[in-house]
Amino acid sequence: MFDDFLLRATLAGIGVAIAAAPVGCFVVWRRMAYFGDATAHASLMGVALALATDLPVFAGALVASIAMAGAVAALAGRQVPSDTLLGVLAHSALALGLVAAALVPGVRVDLAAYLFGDILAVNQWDLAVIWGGAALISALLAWRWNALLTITLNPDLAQADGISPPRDSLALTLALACLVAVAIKVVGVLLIVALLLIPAAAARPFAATPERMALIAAGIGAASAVLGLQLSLALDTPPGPSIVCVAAGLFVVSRSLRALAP
Amino acid sequence: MFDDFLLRATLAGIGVAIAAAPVGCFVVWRRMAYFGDATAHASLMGVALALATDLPVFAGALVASIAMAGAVAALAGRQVPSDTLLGVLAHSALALGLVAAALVPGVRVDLAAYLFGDILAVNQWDLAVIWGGAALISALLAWRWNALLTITLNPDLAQADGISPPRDSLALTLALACLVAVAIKVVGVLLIVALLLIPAAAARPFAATPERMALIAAGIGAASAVLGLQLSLALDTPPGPSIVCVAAGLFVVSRSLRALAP
Amino acid sequence: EAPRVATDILPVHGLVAAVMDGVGTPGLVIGPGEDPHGHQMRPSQAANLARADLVVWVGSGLSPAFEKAAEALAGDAVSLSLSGVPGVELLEFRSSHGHDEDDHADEDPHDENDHGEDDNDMHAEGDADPHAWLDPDNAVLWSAAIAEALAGLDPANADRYRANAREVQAKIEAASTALGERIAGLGDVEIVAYHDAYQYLEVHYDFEIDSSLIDAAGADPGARGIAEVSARMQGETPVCVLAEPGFRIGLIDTALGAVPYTIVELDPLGAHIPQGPGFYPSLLRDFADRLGACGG
Amino acid sequence: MSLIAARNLSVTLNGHRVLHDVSMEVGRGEIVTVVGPNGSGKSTLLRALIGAVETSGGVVMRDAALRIGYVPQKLHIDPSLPLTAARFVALSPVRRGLSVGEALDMAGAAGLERRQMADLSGGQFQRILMARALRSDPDILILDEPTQGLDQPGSAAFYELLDDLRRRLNIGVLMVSHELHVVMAASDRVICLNGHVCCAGAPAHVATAPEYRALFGSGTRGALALYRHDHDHDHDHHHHDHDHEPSDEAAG
Amino acid sequence: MSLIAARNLSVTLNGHRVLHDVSMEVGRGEIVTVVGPNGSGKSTLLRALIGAVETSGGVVMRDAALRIGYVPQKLHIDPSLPLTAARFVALSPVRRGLSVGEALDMAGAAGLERRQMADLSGGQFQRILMARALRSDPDILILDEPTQGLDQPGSAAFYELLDDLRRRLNIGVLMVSHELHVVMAASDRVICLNGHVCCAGAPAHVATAPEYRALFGSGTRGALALYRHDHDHDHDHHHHDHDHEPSDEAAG
Ligand SMILES: Nc1ncnc2c1ncn2[C@@H]1O[C@H](COP(=O)(O)OP(=O)(O)OP(=O)(O)O)[C@@H](O)[C@H]1O
Ligand SMILES: Nc1ncnc2c1ncn2[C@@H]1O[C@H](COP(=O)(O)OP(=O)(O)OP(=O)(O)O)[C@@H](O)[C@H]1O
Ligand SMILES: [Mg+2]
Ligand SMILES: [Mg+2]
Ligand SMILES: [Zn+2]
Repeated sequence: MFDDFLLRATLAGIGVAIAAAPVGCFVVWRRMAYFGDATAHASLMGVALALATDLPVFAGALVASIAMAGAVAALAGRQVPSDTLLGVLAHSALALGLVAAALVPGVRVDLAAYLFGDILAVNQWDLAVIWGGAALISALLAWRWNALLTITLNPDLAQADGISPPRDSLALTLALACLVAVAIKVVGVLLIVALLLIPAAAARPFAATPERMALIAAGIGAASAVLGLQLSLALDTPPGPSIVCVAAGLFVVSRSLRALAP
Repeated sequence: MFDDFLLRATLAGIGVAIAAAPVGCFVVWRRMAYFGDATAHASLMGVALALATDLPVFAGALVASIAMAGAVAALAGRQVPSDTLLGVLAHSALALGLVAAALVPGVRVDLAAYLFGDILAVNQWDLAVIWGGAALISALLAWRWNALLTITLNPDLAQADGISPPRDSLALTLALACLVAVAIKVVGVLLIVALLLIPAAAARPFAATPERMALIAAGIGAASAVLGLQLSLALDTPPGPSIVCVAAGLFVVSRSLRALAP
Repeated sequence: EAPRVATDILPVHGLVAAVMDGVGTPGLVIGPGEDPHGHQMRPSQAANLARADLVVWVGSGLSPAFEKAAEALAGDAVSLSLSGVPGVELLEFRSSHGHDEDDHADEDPHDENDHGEDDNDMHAEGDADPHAWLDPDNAVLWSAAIAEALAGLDPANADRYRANAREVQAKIEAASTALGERIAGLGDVEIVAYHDAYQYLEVHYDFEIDSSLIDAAGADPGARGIAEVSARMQGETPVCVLAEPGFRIGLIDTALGAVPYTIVELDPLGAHIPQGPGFYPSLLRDFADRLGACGG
Repeated sequence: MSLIAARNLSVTLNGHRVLHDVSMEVGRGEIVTVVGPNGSGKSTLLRALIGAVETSGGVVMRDAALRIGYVPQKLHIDPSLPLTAARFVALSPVRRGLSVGEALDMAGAAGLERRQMADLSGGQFQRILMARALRSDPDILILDEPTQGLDQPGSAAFYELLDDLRRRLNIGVLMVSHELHVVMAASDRVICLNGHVCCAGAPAHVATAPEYRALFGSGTRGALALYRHDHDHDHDHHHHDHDHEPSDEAAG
Repeated sequence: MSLIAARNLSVTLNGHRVLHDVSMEVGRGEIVTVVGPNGSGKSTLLRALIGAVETSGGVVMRDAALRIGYVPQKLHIDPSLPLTAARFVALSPVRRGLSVGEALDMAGAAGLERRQMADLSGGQFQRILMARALRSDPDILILDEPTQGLDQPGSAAFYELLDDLRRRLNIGVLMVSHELHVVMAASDRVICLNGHVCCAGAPAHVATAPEYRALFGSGTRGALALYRHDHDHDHDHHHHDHDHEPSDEAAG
């Protein structure tokens, strides 16, 4: 039996996986594994503030995510590696959100909704947002691909090529923030972070070039979405975690394959 | 009024800050910012399994943390950077825990208890565990300090010095796992991860040597604990997040001071 | 001088306040809108516990944070665990996950808004469902036990406590009768719990909730669970969804999108009800008012 | 007109005055070599010219459309990024210019196309960096110790290649090198740097300048000559006391 | 007896057979230099000797208590780790031996004590690496292109230092270098490597061996000589075609 909601969930999962794959590769290369969590926590704080000030909730989340991207760009430096910086920001944002929630009565910070999202509850409009967003982000990345790769390799080389490292890095970070902010609402932070990291990590041993890595990651991500939802259907397990489990399984398979055949 | 429980909380906070500082420096240098979260999620899964199999809960958490440390050591490699690997493991463990909870009746995964802990509810026994653990970990690190630094710099140099990189790395990872597993139970993962990362990051600009960085980080962490609890008392905000907010404030101050006086 | 009492959640606080009416006011540790499961103690709440002579609480299983804090901070105080009161009828967690059976379980101590999946203490199998305050019979027993505990600490006011207890018991019976009539009058309606926290209500008032979305462990339903609920709800009868504040409408839409339904917001902890001696009867009347909307 | 020029350039890094009042320029078809002791600011000068380092005074003048082929002194490529040598060379933003294969060929790196950058040996890596610089169809090559790690035939081929490029394509070359003996023979102009410009001009002129001799001793073939002749002397010379001085001066 | 030795060593990296059937040894008071084209496995041999690379055949023999002073070809120090030069030198595990100041002095790096490793110039960094190797009171120095990035006086001082150490302290030295002209003068024995050992022995013997000439041409002063003399020739030589061959062979 293939219900409508399952079809929509599958399409949403594939869309997120495809958008997440190239971005996820940059996340891996640039040591930004924490970015998803940091954005999620910032948007939690944004939601709390939006509730306190009667602004629309989604606007609050988006503004907070963009502020987080700005903070990452502003604070990045040689001395504090990006994973540390993101960890600091993620936990600070969460703590601020919790303190704010305690100070402003009536504001509740709902971690759970942000953690797990609701991929089974995706509607047509969500689907349009996901696929539209995926197309936009893919186009942006395709356009600046070589520049972003060069910056990732070495900012001096980029500078000599006439690329501005701060500007392009900021563009990438903003794209990432928007992707995460939109996706969190739909599929939850657990699923989006997992779909950024795990397929890219699983693809690495089989890729000789950056482009190949992004393509293989997209394939692994899409396969995880399809198989994970089938698993959820078969065992009646929660869909987001089921998808992540399939992706984790594929990661283990990839590592083992590589270990066997050097 | 200075209640007993506040005194105990302050002592616990200082103890955790002091144990966390040198370990946190290694976490920053070795790109292991995610380690705390990964361990927390693994121990969640461990608790779920312990309940399902009627084993003692704390044993389950500890075994899972150690298994996580083992997985990190086994899967670490040149191609998958440690922040990505930890991100993959953290989210996979969480997803597995959630799927397991759905499959094994009667098992629930309690994120909240692990996130926040309760520093105000610390008792004498907890204090003894924290200070004992802090002393143990500090002693271990002091003993292997040069070896661990050399491995962090470059495994080949370490090898030439007669140090075994895998063995000492594993020791460090295990120490970290134990610290996190114990501290999570007492003060929660938010606070322990924050006290690992934020003081170390705030100390970096003022440190010329690794030792100095660990010392300054310990000072910043202890100050955050003391001031954060006073803040919590003054505003009646939750204590863990208040401590983290103070630490985040000190981080911002450190970055600004550095930016002003080059 | 009245004994200093600390209580965990609003309904318990309401019962103690009723018993102490005219003598003193109890303290409340887990305030309105706070989640007993993921609760973080604040200094004022810790101080509340630290100074208590008597701690009245639902019992282990509801809030691990409260349990640990009470142990560490109020070790010298008398502890009254309500689930241990003799005669209290405790229900087992219902452990089946089948959404097509009536016993879609609620094994977690749900209570107030939003304990979707973030409330998730580890329950071993066989634990009692701590939502026991949703059975008015239990509330009646508890008010007597509270009066006795207070009388032991404060013999001077013993009679006052016992009289207050009898007074609130009468009010509870009245409100309960009204709620029972309202439930009996619901007629031909399918009831779906967004997250089933109402086992005690079902047993006490002898009605059935047909399905629930968020499963026994408080985890999201799987794809199969949703498909099954949606397959069940294709009949002619109107559907009524009981949901705590903070529910996610998307989940309900996905499962029930094809059939018309009404949502009734029901907060088992009564965060919106004024604190004080009249709390518990008000909670039952609030249920009655809201369930009325189910009738369609 | 010059391709790239600096006027009264000063650079301060982390509180250290690394360069002060440096003026220089490179024109089309010219090979200009910067020499100077370790820590004298040669790499910093090159990085300032490409805009990778903030200057604290003076100006860098260059055409906005100037295409630069840059070979840095150090480059760390992270193994998490899969990157074949061919893909790395193809990364350069220029569409016309050499094909990847031609560029690899010229740099003596044919056959390494499909190897991962992170697996290459030091000399192989250096050749790929050079191939990337060549492939971008540059107006000027800016090369920081481009022959480090190259074997001797590779090094010889490299200098011939430079000479050839300069003649055939009329491009400018700005290079840092410690191989004084080769530099003096292969450059059109030499700039001797030690935080400031000590002396500059034709190789023959620089080689006889007292400032140059104070830094490198007499004779253009430093190390070899010294080694050969001092070999059996006593060892009370003061070369290393002398040669780290510039870094102290810069630090002061 | 030899300090360290390899017998029939083979190494395969990532599916590439990098070394096969390599035997060699270094004794006390001996300076042994490994030469060979880029990608011929020199660095891999050194890393196999210190135990940093898994071997696929053969054995490495060394005393368990052997103290090694190692200078790698490349070292990337992350700026998140605060580390002064003095602290880096002091990291070495040996208690007796030189003081940090003495070691820095010997390596020509006096005055750099308080500088951060991540801020150093290429040549300054190289001197600090050397100082660290010296400070560990080594029985043997294993140096991978130790003069890369050094200025010429620094390079000359380095070779004198080696000669001095070997004589005074009777330590062994195993070194990789592309400076063939200096190598031939400064080494006791030369090993010419190209995946396997092409030829080995006294410098004079190796310099005339046909295998060596096939790799490096005739004359011990390769680059300079070639440059000087080929300068005005046509450019149809095949040096670079030749010199990357070993990497292909290793890849095969
Ligand atoms: N990790 C690796 N995986 C695959 N191949 C490798 C790896 N490391 C080195 N190689 C290859 O092994 C060969 C020998 O490398 P090595 O670094 O030992 O050369 P080398 O003689 O030191 O060269 P150079 O003079 O350029 O430093 C090269 O072809 C190199 O590409
Ligand atoms: N980021 C930095 N912070 C502080 N000082 C720096 C920094 N980068 C370089 N320096 C210092 O500036 C001086 C010049 O460095 P630079 O790398 O330009 O020297 P160089 O002439 O290229 O030396 P080498 O021949 O060793 O490569 C050195 O003393 C170096 O220590
Ligand atoms: Mg330089
Ligand atoms: Mg090498
Ligand atoms: Zn609950």
